[in-house]
Amino acid sequence: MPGLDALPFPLPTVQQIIFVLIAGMTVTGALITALAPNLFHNALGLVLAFFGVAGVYVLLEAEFLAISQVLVYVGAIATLITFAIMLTRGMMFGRTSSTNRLMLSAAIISVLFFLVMTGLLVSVAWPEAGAELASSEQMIADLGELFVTTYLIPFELMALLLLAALAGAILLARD
Amino acid sequence: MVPLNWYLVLAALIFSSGLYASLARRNAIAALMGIELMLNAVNINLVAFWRYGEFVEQLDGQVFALFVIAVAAAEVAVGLALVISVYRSRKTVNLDELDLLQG
Amino acid sequence: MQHWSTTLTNFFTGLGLPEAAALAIAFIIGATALAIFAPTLALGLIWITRKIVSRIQDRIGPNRVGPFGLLQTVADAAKLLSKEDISPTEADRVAYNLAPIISVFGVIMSTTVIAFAPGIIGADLHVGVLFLVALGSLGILSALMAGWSSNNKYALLAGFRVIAQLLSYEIPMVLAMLGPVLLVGSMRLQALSEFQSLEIAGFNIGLGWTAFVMPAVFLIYFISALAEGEQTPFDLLEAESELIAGFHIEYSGMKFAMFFLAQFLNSFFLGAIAVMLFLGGWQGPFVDQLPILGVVYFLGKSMLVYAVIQWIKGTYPRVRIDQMMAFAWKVLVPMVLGLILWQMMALKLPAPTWVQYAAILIGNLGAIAWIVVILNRHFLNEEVRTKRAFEPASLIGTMQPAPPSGD
Amino acid sequence: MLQNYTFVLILSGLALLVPVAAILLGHFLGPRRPNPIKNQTYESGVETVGDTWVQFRAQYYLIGLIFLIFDVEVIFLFPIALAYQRLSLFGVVATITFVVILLLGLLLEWRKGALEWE
Repeated sequence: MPGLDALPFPLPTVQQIIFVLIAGMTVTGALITALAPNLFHNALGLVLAFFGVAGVYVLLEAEFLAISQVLVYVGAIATLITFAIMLTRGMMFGRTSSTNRLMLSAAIISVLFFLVMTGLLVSVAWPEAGAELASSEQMIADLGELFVTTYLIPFELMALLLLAALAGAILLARD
Repeated sequence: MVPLNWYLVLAALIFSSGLYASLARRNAIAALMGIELMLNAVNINLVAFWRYGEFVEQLDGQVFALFVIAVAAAEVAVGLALVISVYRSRKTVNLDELDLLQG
Repeated sequence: MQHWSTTLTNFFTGLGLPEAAALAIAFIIGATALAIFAPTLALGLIWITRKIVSRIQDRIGPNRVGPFGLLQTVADAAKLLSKEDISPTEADRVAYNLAPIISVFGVIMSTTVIAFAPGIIGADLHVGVLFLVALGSLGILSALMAGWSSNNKYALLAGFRVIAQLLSYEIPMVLAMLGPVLLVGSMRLQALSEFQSLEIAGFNIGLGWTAFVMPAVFLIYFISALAEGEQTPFDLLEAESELIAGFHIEYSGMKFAMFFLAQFLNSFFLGAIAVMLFLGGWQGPFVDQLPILGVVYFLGKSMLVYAVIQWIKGTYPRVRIDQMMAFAWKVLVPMVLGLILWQMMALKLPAPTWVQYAAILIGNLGAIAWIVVILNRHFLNEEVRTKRAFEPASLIGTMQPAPPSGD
Repeated sequence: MLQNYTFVLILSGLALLVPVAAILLGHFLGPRRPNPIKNQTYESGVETVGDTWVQFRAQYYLIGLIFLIFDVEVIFLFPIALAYQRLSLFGVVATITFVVILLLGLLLEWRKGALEWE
């Protein structure tokens, strides 16, 4: 198959346009999550942001991570959040403000954080491009091998952590 | 390719939105959603630094991101269960009304 | 085997186009073909369903519009086009309109990784199998959005019931998919199809199906797919007496048609995945010589699986929601986990491959035998319980046959 | 790899176009005579009372919870399955331990009664 690098016009342009589209989608979702007053809209915005982040992973050529992102975040976490919203729905129609009295300072802190970070990030000379990647199917298998060799202890601990979380959450949430 | 700092700025923006949501929202579930956003922003950074770093063959960035996803799943499961259990006893999930321990 | 996009690109560069433009045109042609293929297929599927179910119910089925009633679905679609588009007041507009779009989007996207024949696959993604599972979460999302945004209690109730069902059966389904992936060592659908060849005297008869090695895993996948496709006996969401019609009750006209289309295509694609993972995909005699024959084999097998699903639909009653949940978590998940464990151990036996496969097969047959015993005992219990429930205790013992009169 | 996803991107554009076009077509071809009664929520002819709020059972949350935990663990099994042929005995034991922990979790739920649906 001819590679995308065979394109005669500069390839970065296409990739950068796609990046901007995906980033726009992600940021829209994140802003809906943060700002919309309706909790259900927050959850939908969150789903949009999750999809956007999966797109970012694809652009970064981390295929398996993108698919895990969709499976775990969109398929499970977003659903769980919606269930929780449903279960605690009584207060949704109380017409009180959706923000607390920290709202103003929180907004200032967030904007300041973003501005400082951006200022820092732009001033550093980051690498413009990463190295070429080998076949990505090999990469997924390498990930699997890492789990049971180098990262064996975190891997088994994670299984135990999930088990503990399951036990605790069931205890808390049962009627 | 897309320059690395584009990804980092995007991550900073998502992180700020999450920070705002977790600090300013009254509803505990909305605050939890903000935390999820922040974790996602961190993950973008991890993967971006892996991709643009010197050792692309070493997949540690991706492994870290996967572990973050798993831990986030545990966090959400227990966090939401806490919210539900608080709602049962207090009939509210507004964080500023949960001041039982305040002197 | 050469990928279709290479062939097309070479053709266009031969016409004098630059390579990038040729590739773009090739991709657009391929994508358009897939996007047209899916809705057209749905028209055929609806016709097949009606024909099969009506034969089972001793009717003739559609036979007026066009030869054999083939155009009946087209006529129905035209009718739906002329229906009024009603959205209920207080519906959440954005989510309400997005839900049908997302559900169709999900099923059309799953054509991306369907391996029709050697070299004929939209894009042979390295995470192919998981890609299909991930698209399933779009179905969950659309049920959630439709149920919530309709502002209807029944829609909401049905929406959450459907989600509980889809979530419960996704775990055994994904674990069953792990079986072939473990055997082949790849998640690419094309690699999975290629693996299932069987050469006898140098001739590929295409019968190296993984279902022969792991019949129990295949059955678990098939049952979970029935539940994921909301097919009988797991079609609780259509429970008309309790939930009127499911989460899409407030939808009319074309929006309703979109949900309908998505449901039919979804159950077909779940069958197609079963074919690719377990039933040999496009493998068959003479495929090595004439690759395009693979399309015939693949679509034929998929249609056969689809027909079996419809046969089940016409034959079996519906299960209760508690039975359904218990079956997923207490029978399917432990069983498939045990089978995966067994397979992992068998694959590391220090023995030739055929011994390993035989070990896996023995494990699978054992699992099937075990499940038959368990279910048999369960149904006996259930029968006794039902009898007790329907015969009040006060009547038991009083309904003796009338004493013979005369003496 | 990005080439594969270019195709996915193109197809996703078309896959959005098909339902949107169909719905728009139906929207403009069909009649439009809305009235308040017709636009009411359809609850079998019974007048809708109050907000759409049904008594929601914690059981749904439990199902979602168990699904989430299992989903995460199953995802970790797929890369291992891809690398399985070249794993050493040590890796195999580690994988089997992982699956056994998963089974333990299931057993735990069973004992706690989280799988019962009354």
